Amino acid sequence: MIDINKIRNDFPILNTKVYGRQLVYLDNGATSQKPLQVISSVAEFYSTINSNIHRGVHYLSSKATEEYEKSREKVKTFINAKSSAEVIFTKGTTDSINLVAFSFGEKFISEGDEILVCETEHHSNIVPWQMLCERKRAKLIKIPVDNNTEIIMEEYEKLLSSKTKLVAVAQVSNAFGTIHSTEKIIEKAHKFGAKVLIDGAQSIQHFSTDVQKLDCDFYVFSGHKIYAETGIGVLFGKGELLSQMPPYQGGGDMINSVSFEKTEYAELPLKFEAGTSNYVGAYSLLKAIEYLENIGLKEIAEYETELKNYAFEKLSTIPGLEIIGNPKNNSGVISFTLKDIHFYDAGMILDKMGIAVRTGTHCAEPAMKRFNILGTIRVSFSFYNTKEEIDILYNGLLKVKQMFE
Amino acid sequence: MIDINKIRNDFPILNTKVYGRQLVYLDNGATSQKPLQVISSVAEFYSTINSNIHRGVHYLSSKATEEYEKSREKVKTFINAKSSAEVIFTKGTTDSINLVAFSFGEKFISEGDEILVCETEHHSNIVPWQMLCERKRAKLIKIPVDNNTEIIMEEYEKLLSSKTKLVAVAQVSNAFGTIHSTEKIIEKAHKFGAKVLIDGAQSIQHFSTDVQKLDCDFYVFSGHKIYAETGIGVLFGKGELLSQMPPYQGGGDMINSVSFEKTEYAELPLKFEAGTSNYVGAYSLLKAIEYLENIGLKEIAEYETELKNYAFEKLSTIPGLEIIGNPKNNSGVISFTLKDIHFYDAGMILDKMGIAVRTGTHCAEPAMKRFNILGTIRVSFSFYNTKEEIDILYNGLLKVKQMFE
Amino acid sequence: MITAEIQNSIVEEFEVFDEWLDKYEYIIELGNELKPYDEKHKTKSNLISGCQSRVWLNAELIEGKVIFTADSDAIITKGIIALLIKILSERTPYEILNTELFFLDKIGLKENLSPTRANGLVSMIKQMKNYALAFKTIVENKK
Amino acid sequence: MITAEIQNSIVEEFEVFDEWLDKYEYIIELGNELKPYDEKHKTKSNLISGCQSRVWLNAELIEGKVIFTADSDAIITKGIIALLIKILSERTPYEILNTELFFLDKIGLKENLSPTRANGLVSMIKQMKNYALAFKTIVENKK
Ligand SMILES: Cc1ncc(COP(=O)(O)O)c(C=O)c1O
Ligand SMILES: Cc1ncc(COP(=O)(O)O)c(C=O)c1O
Repeated sequence: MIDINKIRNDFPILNTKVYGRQLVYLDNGATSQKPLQVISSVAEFYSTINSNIHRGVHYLSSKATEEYEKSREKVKTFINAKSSAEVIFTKGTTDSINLVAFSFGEKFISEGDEILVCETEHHSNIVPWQMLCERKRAKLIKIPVDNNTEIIMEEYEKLLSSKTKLVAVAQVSNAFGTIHSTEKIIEKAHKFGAKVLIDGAQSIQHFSTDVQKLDCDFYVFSGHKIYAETGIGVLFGKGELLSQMPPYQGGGDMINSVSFEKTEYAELPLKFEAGTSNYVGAYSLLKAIEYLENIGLKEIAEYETELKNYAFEKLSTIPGLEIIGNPKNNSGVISFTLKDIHFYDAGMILDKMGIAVRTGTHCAEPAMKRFNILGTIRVSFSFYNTKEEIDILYNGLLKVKQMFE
Repeated sequence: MIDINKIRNDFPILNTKVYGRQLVYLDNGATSQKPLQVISSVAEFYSTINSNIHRGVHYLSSKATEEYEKSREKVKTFINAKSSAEVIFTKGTTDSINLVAFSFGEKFISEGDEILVCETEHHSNIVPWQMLCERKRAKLIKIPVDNNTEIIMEEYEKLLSSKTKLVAVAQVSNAFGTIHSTEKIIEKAHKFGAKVLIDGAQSIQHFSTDVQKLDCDFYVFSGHKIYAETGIGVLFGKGELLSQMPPYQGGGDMINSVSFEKTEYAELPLKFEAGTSNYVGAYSLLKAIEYLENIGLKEIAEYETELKNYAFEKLSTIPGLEIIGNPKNNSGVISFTLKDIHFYDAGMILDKMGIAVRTGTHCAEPAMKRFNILGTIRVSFSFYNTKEEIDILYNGLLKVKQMFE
Repeated sequence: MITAEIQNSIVEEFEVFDEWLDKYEYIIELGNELKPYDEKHKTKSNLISGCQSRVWLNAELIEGKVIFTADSDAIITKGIIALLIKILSERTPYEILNTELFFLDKIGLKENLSPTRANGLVSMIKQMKNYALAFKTIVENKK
Repeated sequence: MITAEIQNSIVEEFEVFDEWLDKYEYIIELGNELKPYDEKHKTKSNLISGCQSRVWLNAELIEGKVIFTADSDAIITKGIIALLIKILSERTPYEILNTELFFLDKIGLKENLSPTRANGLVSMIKQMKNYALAFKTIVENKK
């Protein structure tokens, strides 16, 4: 069981007042808040062992490197990778996807090849593939979703062929919270020899992840959405695949030897970590995962599901409020429209009541287009949220309706 | 005048004991330590206004975005760019250079073109160009240095031709501290229509920078070397050049509109900032620059020069110690060898005396090769170092000599 | 009345509200009362896209004065548009170019003009000034 | 003597030193005394490159026992090599494979084996075990 009072005390920002009102932060899909355990660990790191990693023979450098590698080890266990060499530190989800798009693309994509992407993906899981396809004259094809925002399996299967080289799908859609059937999607893609990238940006923080069980070829996520600092992210890739791929960025630390005649690249994971890594960001990720593990991933999932169900029920009673997606197959996010009220108007008024939600396209314009809307109001949960906060949201929405009707 | 006691109190890590001895941190070229003003500002940010930028209509998001843009504005003033749209936030120097290598390369480099790079550059200013040249069948050519580690101007001029598309040179060499004649180098390159990238990783923190006066086309540096957090860096590029270049990474925030049929990219600077930017890192850079400006760039340069000169004098008296480079044309770094003593041995023993220096190739293998050595011992200064620390280093080196002779 | 005076009178009007929501209630009222925008002017070239709300702006020069009409799909945006039109429409290009908009700051609604809020209003104001500049050239060339 | 006993005796030897520098003084001594390495074995395939120091390692199987010789350009690395050879050389492949190296940790020199220190020693130990494994197969196939 979650001790919500204790947890809320861990997050100093939750006590903030905005416009004189208590903050109700329901924009966790955009970024998560950080517990003191992360904030002060980072301050402590800078105050005691900060030093560039992998480089020196001196004490601090060695300490800092140890923590960095401990973080890699922790991520490996957290997502159940086979080896820590399969865990690459990046800047974030977007950086991870771009790395794959470039590096996998250079090696495996040629003219006429096809890449399948779900039509409700985040722009970060569309644009890199578009750019790759343009460079290589490959074809980007969208996988359609049904009116419940779920991938239409039969359509997906029809799109698969020997031309398909890669399939990219979010485990949980950031626009609607839809949990996609990634295991099935992966299995079917593999039958055609296609590789699958799973965008875990909206799932890693909500339920436990097992990349071996999923059998995905790539898995990506951002630290800042899982209670760590901004500026750190992860790319998991199967070792045998990553080793075949050329490096993405060149620079310090990703080489074995450099000369103007011939440069030899380092082994995994360093081959993909050019320049000074965000080792403090990685350390914050270590601390964030430790924090989550202390609470318990199962407990978090249970509590968040309870919250989400409560919110679904409550919001469903508001006339004119239309939820997009299927509540039963949903995680962390509720996305809805209000009849005759613009999402921007709603967001502005909620904001004045201290309630932070996200409005607009959620960096998923094709998803909006699919449902013939310009945008939605999105509330997204964390385990530090409460039912009381959902009541405040509920009342806020009633107030919004009253003001615009 | 620098108030050294006050300054040292700002940097908590300087009180650290390693192996029971007072830390003497002389590895500032690898990364700088952070003042409390930066460390606690970051903690404060996470505790009060953290929220994803550019995205929400809500209060926190707006506050966070404001700070992010304030940082961009500050960097613009700090390096005297014409417009803040010319300031792109990246992960670090290496990321910035790779961005240019890809994006400038896609647009402007074709088979047979030539790129000139100084032979003593950091790997991060060599490998990205190598990779680009390989992709585009262009030619990477090294600009030779003389025995003083200075670029041989006549040789450089001979290499320039209408085939030269880009010249990449550090303002200050990280291996030897050499201050290159960047203004002259840029002027000469421009005569042939070549663009110039200046790697400011080792200069930005030591003396004031004016990209308009330099007239460089690109200028790059890392936050972590200028007292800000790891994971943030800057790419300055001339606006008219950046606007012609295609985006590097695709994703959220760098677009105007996305559809599977056609995606329109955003204007500068956002075009080059895909995904969630490290906005907290950028904020830490703002705080770091404010900190430096409070002390005074001029005061810092004067004090550091005094330190460096003192160190040069002191170290020169040690028999068998050979400094590489010209003390008069040098900034922040002293790189040397000890006759018959391996740099690793020296580094290990100095470490045990609490003295952190860097040993080895300093990510500049071609530079080592040029001087027929395997590596050096490098001490690198910050304004928080003292003459007493240099005395400790001096005595440490005498002890090293005694132990290995 | 010069533009500064109108702005001052708006600021006075807003002084009666202590509560944020009351301010916005009033803005919504203004938005609902905004003079209807001619549908034929809802062209792509008149569209200013913010991430959040869309704004259409039309400008005509009539007897040396610029007439602005505008619309938005969000009512709060429309309310602020109403205020901007009250201040800047039916003015000479010269007056428009010389107006410094301070009222939003004074009534605590500056955030609506923050470039980071992406409601399209910042671009709208820029666009209004651009029109004024263009019309100024026309007026001057006629002389 | 089994390898654990040798390690224990090394640990005892080091117990007399309270000072870090004294420990290293002793390691330097060991490094200077390391049996000369045959120049003809300084081949590229025997080279283990760390970022910091280079290590050469040669292994031969003589009468069922593995004879290691090694060298480094850094003396501290040589000193630790001397200890490793004392423990692991002239042993059967079986013994080598079953040795857990705990002494560096106990004498507080674990850092020398940190993969992050890049002196080549971690790779060297891995390489020693690889040799043992290869020789084990040879020995077993002979039976
Ligand atoms: C001259 C120079 N260029 C580039 C770099 C790479 O910087 P970073 O590792 O922060 O990307 C460094 C620092 O290591 C440097 O000193
Ligand atoms: C599903 C999904 N993919 C990708 C991203 C991009 O993540 P980031 O901005 O951290 O790179 C996000 C978050 O915005 C997301 O929700």
